[in-house]
Amino acid sequence: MQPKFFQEFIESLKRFGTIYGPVRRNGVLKYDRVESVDEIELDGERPMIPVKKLFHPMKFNMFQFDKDGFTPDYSSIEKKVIVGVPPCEIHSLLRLDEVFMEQPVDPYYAKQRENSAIIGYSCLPGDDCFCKSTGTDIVEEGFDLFFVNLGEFYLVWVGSSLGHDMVLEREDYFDENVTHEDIEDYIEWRQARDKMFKVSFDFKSMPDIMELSYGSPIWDYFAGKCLSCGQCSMVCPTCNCYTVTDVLDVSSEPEGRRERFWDSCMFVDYSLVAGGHNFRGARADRLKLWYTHKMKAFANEYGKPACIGCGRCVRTCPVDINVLTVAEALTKMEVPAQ
Amino acid sequence: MTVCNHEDNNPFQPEAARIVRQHDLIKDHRFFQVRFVDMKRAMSFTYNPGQFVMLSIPGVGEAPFSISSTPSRPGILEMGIRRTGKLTEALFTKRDNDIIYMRGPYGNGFNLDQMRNKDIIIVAGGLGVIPLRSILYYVLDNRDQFGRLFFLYGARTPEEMLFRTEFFELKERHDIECLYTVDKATSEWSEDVGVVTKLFAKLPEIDPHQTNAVICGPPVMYKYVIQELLKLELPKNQIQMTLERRMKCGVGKCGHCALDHIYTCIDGPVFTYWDTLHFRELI
Amino acid sequence: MTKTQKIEIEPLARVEGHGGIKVEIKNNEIKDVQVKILEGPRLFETLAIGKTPAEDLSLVPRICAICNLSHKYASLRALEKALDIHVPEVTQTYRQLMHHGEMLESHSLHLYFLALPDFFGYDNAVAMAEKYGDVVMKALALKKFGNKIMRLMGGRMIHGENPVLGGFGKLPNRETLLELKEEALTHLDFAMETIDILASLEVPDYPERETQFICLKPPHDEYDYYGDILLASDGKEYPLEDYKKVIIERTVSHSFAKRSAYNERPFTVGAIARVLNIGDRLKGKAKEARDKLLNERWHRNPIYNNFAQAIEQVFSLEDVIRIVDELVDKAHPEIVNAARDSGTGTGGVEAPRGTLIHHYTIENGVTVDADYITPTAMFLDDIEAFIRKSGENLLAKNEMDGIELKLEMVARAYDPCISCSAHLVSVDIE
Amino acid sequence: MSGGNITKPKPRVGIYGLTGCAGDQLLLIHCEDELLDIFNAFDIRSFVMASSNPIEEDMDVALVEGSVSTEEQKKHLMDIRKRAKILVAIGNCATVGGVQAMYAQDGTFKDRMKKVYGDMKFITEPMEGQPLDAFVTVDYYLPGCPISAKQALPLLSRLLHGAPPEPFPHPVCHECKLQENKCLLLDKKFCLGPLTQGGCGAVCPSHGLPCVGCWGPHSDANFKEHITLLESFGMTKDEVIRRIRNFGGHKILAYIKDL
Repeated sequence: MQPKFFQEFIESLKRFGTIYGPVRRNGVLKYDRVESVDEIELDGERPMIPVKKLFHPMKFNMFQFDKDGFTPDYSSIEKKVIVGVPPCEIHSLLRLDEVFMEQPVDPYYAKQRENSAIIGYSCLPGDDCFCKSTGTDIVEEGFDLFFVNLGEFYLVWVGSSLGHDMVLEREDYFDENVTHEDIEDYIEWRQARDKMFKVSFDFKSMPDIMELSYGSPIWDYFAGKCLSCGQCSMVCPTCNCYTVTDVLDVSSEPEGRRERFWDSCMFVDYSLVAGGHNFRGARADRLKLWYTHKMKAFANEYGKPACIGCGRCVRTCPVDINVLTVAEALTKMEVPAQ
Repeated sequence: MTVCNHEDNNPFQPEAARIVRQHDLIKDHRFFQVRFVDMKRAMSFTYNPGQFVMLSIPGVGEAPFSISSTPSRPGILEMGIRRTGKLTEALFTKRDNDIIYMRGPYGNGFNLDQMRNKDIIIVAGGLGVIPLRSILYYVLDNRDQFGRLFFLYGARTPEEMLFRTEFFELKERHDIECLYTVDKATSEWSEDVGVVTKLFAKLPEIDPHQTNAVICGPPVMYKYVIQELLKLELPKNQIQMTLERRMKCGVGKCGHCALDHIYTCIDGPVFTYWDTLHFRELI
Repeated sequence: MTKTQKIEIEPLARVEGHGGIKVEIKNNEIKDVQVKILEGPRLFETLAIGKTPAEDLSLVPRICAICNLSHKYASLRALEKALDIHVPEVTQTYRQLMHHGEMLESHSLHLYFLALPDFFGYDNAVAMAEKYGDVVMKALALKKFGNKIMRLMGGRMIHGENPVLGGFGKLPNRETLLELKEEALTHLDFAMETIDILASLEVPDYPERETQFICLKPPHDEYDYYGDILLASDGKEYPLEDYKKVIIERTVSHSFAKRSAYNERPFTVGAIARVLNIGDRLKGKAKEARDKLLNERWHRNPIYNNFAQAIEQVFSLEDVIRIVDELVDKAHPEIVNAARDSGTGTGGVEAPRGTLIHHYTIENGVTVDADYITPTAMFLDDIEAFIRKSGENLLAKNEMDGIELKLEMVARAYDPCISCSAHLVSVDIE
Repeated sequence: MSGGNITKPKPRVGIYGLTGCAGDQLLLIHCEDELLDIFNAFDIRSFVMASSNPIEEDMDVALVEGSVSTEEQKKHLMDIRKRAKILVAIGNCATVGGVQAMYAQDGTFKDRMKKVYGDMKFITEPMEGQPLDAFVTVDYYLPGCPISAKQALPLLSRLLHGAPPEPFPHPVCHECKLQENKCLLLDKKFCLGPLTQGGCGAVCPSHGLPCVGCWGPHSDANFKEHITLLESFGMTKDEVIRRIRNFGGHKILAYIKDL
């Protein structure tokens, strides 16, 4: 497809749902409802909060309750077309599927998934990206359409029957004949892209290293630094933890809502049980859980690590605790130089 | 464009349940008999010993509670609840016929298949007897499916012994060996005095490979009870225990009870001793 | 035989903070009047010392919640003078918008919820809602509008950190500004309706006595709530920096708070002082409102402060509309940095209840001296004087029934905010 | 919902202010949308900031704002405690002592009193602002300077239904990230978010401004590391600690005593 058609094509997708994509709000790039198609920012930085927020919202009402009991509240579910999702984040959704779509299915997540179309978009690695190491730099499933920006033209992969319907919407914009030259352009682009990665590490050995360094003093070093601010969990595309609370209306009637919002295993009350026993009172134990989960546990369970190499923890942690520094410290068995 | 489908199966949906009867067990511990209001649901509701349910009070919240009754006596669900948090505080203000909300059952429950036709040692400490009461009656109700049954229960004082009358009545039966102990006795106490591990000396000879143990009690208890069971040479995977963790959803979504790659709420709360060696944070 | 009667109104309800009035009557004569402040000391001037100007700016709104933005604003004006910061006109206009939020919020709260129940004979506004539901609901909406502007410009309803040295952390976008204008237009009708309600009310004459009024003179020809010149009702003007020579503070033996005098006599500040001193500058509907309500008794009767607030509500709503028109197509100004790190500055704004002055001396980026004079500290002496007068008049006419409420009404008319009397001195009472 | 259809009597409430800016009481008055509901659902016996003729008897819930700053206030607080089944400390002054307690236990209070007031004799002995729990048992805390409606209303409605209120035991950063703000620490701004009790909705960082810590210290904060981080932005440790203490009152002392 010619780049000049891109915006018009996206505009035509409104028929399939509200358009969402990376747009700048108050100086920060966010996945948000798109007011006009030309405000979508592609080809640059990644939104700080990942696309998971459109499927596993930061905060929403699970139920409304009154004297007759609980009624599910699905008002947060909306038909969406999400534009500009990079490969790593498409992988992150597939990881979240493993948790939320497993029986019993989380109906809130499932309904968001069912009602959302994903228009993937190619990216070039930023300074902190290491998706090549996590095997999430390319994507073969999990999208309806995927645009690869080859400069002169977009190579468009169709990933679903819905994606096909979308193409049919503006059939004249697309050229079905992929020439040999096009393929060469694409391969060249892939090779150039592969060379752009600045950081990498060996993920394959991480489960073993994690297992063997359970008692390592490295954890105490990181625990000493960790601010327990929870930002790593909020920005991580595969963190799925949430908590639930009941909020009553100011009224004599027992009416209100059951709210669900993002939580983090970095917070002190995360493993606190009624009666006061805290299974993870120590900061080191909380950090260990997070990294074990990202680099080992998920792999044990689902065959792939929960880290998708997006580099958000690298960009976000104010005290440089992230997948790269922790993996390096555990691998070398030495703490990072100050 | 809001999409709403009423015909869904929402696993978080709390359903109305009636408190059929409730009474105090000991101070701050109360016994609840609960039944789903929807009779069809009440009658079809079944579970494994060792499983738990999530109880809700609208506006207060939701929390997990072990089931203390046996599925062999269907219709009514029993729970022993200690006043210890916000939800239990509110639960203790409820009276007979009040409505609460319930969903479940959750968790794996005890591995009954592994236990069938074998001898069983139940070891309970304090409040830990609540989930074990479920398997205790399950075995008694299906007596022909199991071998010998030993029930070891330790409480701090005779007053703090839960289900005391009931459990002393069990002593009359010949198909179960009941051994009770308290840390601190009163004058009328005729049973043992001391920690629960002391009771192991009273057990007859057992065949470790033909025996299963189930444990529940305060965190400190596990280590010492396991030592005793290992002395008896029970295989590590024939020692089952039920563990506590913070659970919010009960269905492996919210993450709070995560341990390594498992969720206590779906992979537990019953684990074998071997599991605890494997997943270091379990106990 | 001497007969001593004590009237104690404690606590003084429906004022912001804790106060009480004590009137001692002996032999049918008023012996003593004390407006007591039961608040404990907070020593704000000493808290400001040793801090950076930015920290002071975040501390001072905590002097008083209800005029927190006035404190922020006065502090900004003082600190920016000290640090030689000159904000562009657009920033100044945004500050005026912010201040209108506080005026609307504070005036509507006081007028409808604290003062009007007295006129209609209720304990509180919620009780009043049964009969005057429409007024209460519209008043709530107006107060909410004031709060909305405060939240928008201040960062939150109370103690927002958004106004910073040299500008604002975040400014509203075009749509939000236009929304404010729309909403201001809808409240204007109710603000004018209020003028008519007040015009029909009987204002009691028992407190009447001559007094003097002080307010700030705006630096332009319009009505406004800020300035660098103190303007007194005797026509004299003084540079704000000389405030210590004009407003003489003293501690007195029968009161909790420091007291102030001008020409060695008590004086009044607040909406009534502004409308009397600079009200001839009002235009549009606000002028209409002033023409309807103003009469020569205002000079002698502080209960008219409630009326003055009603006029200012109209002015503020109209000015919000003017400001939106002025700002809507202007680019957001940058934050201006300090040009120096030492200096002295005095800043003044008209808080809802009167002139508020902040003064700082900064050395090497750290505050070494701070002084605050709040409107409540300025007018407490005059409240006492008016209560004494009221007591004398009521006594003379032998109208002792419900005297507590009548005296309370006088104190309440000033809209005193006792926690903002930064200087809390308590004194021996025999 | 509960057994029978007995109409429960409305909970009797008293709302009191000790030493402070009255911002927490004012915030309740500012809940325009809920104010009438509050007055309908509760039996508000005493709220002198909003209503005349208080009834000072036994009550179900007392909300108390402000620090204890005079002997007389101490007596008043103890009287409130005696009459109230549940006592809630509302606002920074009541929960930690307020800004007036930023020099808590430094021994400068007498000198500072003298600086402002000279040699005055006081009818009631003044003291450095103390949080309520220095004198009485506090059942629940609503932190904030001032409190937020988002926390206050759920607390009130829970008390209304006899349900225990839930604290928000997370730092400001939690809500800050949920507002999709870029972390100000990455720009080396003096932000106290990680040290500060959350619940405010991260308003200041959402305006691009650093958290000043007005919700008081967060019990799980890593003070040592955060102070080191702030020092690395070019500030002395003393200066960092001075700023941390602005809103930390008495409660912050325990967290910084060994640093």
